[in-house]
Amino acid sequence: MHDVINHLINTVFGLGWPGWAISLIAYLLIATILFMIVPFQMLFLTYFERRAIARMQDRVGPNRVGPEGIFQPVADGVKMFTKEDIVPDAADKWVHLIGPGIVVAPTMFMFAVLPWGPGMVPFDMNIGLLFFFAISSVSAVGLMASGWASNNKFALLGAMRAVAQMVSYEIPAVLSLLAIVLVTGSLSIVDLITFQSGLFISSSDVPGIPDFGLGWFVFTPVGFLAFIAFFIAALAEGERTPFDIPEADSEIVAGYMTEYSGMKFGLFYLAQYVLNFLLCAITAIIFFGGWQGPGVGWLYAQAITPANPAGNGLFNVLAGVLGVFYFLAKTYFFFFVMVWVRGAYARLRIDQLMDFGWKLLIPLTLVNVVSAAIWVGLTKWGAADGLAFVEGWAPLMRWAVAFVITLVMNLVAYFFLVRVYSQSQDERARLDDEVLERLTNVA
Amino acid sequence: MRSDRVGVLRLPYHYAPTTGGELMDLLIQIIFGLISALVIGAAMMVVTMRNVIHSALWLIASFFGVAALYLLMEAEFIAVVQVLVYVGAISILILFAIMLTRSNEGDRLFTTYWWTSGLIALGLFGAVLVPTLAGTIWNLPQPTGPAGAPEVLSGVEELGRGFVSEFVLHFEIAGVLLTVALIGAIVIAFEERSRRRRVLTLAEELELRKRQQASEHSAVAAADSVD
Amino acid sequence: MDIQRGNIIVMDRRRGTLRAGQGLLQGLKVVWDHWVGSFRKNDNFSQIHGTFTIEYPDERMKLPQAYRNMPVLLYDDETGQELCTACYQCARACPPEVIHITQAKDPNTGKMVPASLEFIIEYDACMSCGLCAEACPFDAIKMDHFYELSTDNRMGLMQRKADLNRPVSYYTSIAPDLWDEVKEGAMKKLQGSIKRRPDVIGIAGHLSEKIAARRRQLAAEAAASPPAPVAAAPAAPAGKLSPEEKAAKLAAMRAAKAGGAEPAAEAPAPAAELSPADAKAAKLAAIKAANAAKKAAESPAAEVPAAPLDEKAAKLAAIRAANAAKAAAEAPAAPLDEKAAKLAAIRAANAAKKKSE
Amino acid sequence: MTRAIPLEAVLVVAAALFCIGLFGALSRRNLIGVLMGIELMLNSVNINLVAFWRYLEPRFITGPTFVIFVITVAAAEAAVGLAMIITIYRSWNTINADSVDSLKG
Repeated sequence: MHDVINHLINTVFGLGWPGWAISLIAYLLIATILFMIVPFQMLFLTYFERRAIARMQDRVGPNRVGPEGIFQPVADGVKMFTKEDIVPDAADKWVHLIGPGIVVAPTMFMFAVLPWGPGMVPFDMNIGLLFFFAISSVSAVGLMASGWASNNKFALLGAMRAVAQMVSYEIPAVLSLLAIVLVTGSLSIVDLITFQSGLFISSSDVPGIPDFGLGWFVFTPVGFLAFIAFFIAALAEGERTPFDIPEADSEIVAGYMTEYSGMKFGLFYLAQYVLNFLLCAITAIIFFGGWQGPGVGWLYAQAITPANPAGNGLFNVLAGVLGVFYFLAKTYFFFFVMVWVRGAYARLRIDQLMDFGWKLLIPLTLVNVVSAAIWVGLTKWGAADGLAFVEGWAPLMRWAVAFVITLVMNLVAYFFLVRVYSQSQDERARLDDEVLERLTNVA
Repeated sequence: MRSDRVGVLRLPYHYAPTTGGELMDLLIQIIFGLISALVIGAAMMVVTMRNVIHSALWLIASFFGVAALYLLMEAEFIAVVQVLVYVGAISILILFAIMLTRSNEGDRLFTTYWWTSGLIALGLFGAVLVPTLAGTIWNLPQPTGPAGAPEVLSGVEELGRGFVSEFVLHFEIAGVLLTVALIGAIVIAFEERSRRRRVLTLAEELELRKRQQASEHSAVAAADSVD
Repeated sequence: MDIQRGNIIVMDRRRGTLRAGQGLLQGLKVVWDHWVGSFRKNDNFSQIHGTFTIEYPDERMKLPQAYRNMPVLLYDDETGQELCTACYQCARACPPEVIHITQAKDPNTGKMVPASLEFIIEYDACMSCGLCAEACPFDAIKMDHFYELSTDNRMGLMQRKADLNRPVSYYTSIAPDLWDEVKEGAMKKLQGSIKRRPDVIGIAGHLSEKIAARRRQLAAEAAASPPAPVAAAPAAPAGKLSPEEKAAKLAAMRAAKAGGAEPAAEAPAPAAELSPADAKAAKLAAIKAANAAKKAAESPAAEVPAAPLDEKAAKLAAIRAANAAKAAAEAPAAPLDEKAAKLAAIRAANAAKKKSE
Repeated sequence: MTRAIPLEAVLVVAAALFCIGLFGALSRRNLIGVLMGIELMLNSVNINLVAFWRYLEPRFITGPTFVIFVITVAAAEAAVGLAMIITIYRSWNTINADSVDSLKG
């Protein structure tokens, strides 16, 4: 993106601009585009979710405002804008004010490293993935601040729940990404995507695989387990049902949003949906190849790139359009899955949530990291790294052996851990019964 | 693992300004001044705010300022780790601890001899640190090569390599330390489950009340039979 | 698992067997089925899948006949006579006491007549219990299906008689079966009360004025000009009012009803300008009535061997028909009586027809 | 960066942060306030380490590595320290540093 704008400025205004000025203009332009896209995404997502969940509940959903109700979110936005902004008397005014801002800002930052299509990344940071998750953890501070500042027990409870949940589920999320990072050898999100070319087998693992843009991580045992764990963690991070404990309407009104109204409430709403979009997008990018898909790689090979300056500009556009289409299709599919999960499952209890995260997901992802290490060793290492016996194998053979071994490892780990986990749940229920027994017998 | 097939111009990890003029330097100085003011001011607020929550929030602001300083010093990885660990974990931990403990600090914010520690801190800063820092001659390396060429900085890859080769022992010790801290924190703060005060559900309360009534009944019946 | 509506399903947790998340997948499948199924409308409520939503302002639910919302009053389509006799049964039955009735008085004699002068129901306090409709011995008060009653006026829900009056045909359109059950008795009772109602008392308000005006006009014309059409119809059956006369009256009524705006235009020569179609229709009706009476008189003999069980009914019908015919033959003076005779004849014919079926 | 801002400036900022942290750690009554002061001090140390790495030895990873270790230690310290504070709160029902004095005699 940056290079395209650089090129543009040079051709339009002539060469000789200082580098920092070009950077400044480029980033301002990109930021403006992003800030225009993001609220639009949020509006569409709310509409999408309401329609989809309505279908799952045998209803129709909003369909009155505009054709098929497509302008419903606009009407909601107008309502949100015109509502009175109420600040409770007992609230801590300043903290109450900055809370929503701290929640929204990180979600906007996260767009900085999100690639939309081939060559379309605002800023290709070489630690993009780490940046993404570091920034996402900041919004927990905003939740805590707004929950505490509201001076409302529901808000505080909701904030505590939200933060506990976010902090707990960050660990499985990051651990499952760690497995992928081990396989890729890079923290850059763009590298992660380019790695996933191929056809069911990544062409980076086995050279010579035809590139249909389908060498996604989810087709490997390591990637699949990581995907499941990551998606569950993403549900918890995005406060989606069944992990919507922080804003459980039936228990604590609206959680940390209880004392917010008007546009501040709207900001929370915005942050939530944008975060959901980002989590879906990052799931699509890391495990499903992002903009990778049949045709994009070929198109982009003909385009003007730093590696191929003699390309055709038309192919840039074509590759971009197709790539963005694939990317958004995958992202919206995952958002649909989120809605689907919301339609299917009931809310967890907070202790169930914590148990699930700490006792099942974290061990599982830890085993997955070991699997990933084995995968890397079998597919990439050689005699120089102390694995002389794999030296003579064909790449496909190495891939197959790695596949089988990691599959067996992950399956065994999964069944064993699920068994242990359910036993611990039973044990826990027994202990609860014991407590009750003692309490009732004391009387 | 970077393939050149999908080529994206990647900005170098440390992109030094190619035409670094006076203007750029001025800009950097202004930014540094603002960040320093944020860090110091937020830190001042941390130690002087009466409300612990406000202190914690200012602490977070200070952490952010420090992360920005790291960015300014082209240590991106450290900056991100700073945000991840300090802002995302430690400050949250602190906030949690504040929420779990109802602080009744009373009228006094500081301990009785707070002015002593104030003097110590001021003395350390004014009489020891600043003259030392200003008076020392630092062996700053002379810029080599053509002007404006990016200096070679160690990045995240070198850091990773260092962890598994040169500093492997330190790395493992740090891992052990973290594990020990994890277990230690759990052991210290753990309350046995069966000993914990537990809120009864409605059904359980009903059961409890029923049993109480039953026992009262039997007691009354026993008294009656004695009579 | 086969899920059927109305069945209670006990899920077996299956402790001890492999528990690896199959239940979660099963739950997802259920929701998926609903999602897929929701793209068609669920018009049959015995189905599990499909959209149940009825998009209300655009489409409305078909209400069952016995649905009840608010009470309304009925009046006869043909004569405009209200079925209500102001017996106060409904007012007594009403739990929230929102029905207020004033009985009408004969202006000449000062006696009470079986009709209401004013009938008020406070819809805002009405609780739609339907006890008034249950209590009404004349089937004059019935529960309506209309439910969009909101108003911006505080007194907007106090319904007077003019607001409450509905023709019988309206009620048959919303609850045909229910009306069929009570139709006969109601109409019979109505005839009884019509006899005791002088002038236009008891005729639905929006019609009564017009009918009264037309009657006055007709009377004035009758006094002014000789009944010319009588001569033009020599084939009138003996003992019955000449069909021309009847037709004239009917046409007048119809004209008053339909062309209320221009009664004066038609008034000068009602007899002469009488449309031939109307005259014919009137004649036809008279002939039909006569035929029916005849048939009814003949029917007992014909039907006895065929259906001995229905003998009694047939006989009754025959007697009724004969009575009706007699009544018709007794040269009725009042136009109302004549109408009743015709009605009775029609009814007899219907009864006979039903009998023969 | 290295040309625009002298090393001393960064070090002075770090020193100021350290002194403020020290003052907070020594004088706050609230135990959590003490902990926050310690965190500030650790941060100033990190700034120093990064600054020395950046200005003196940018080719070697010793500085960032040490920063990572310090952050690790800080995280461990925060976890254990806060666990201790919660335990103290459970037994004394206060987290004021000068109220927890049962060993004072």
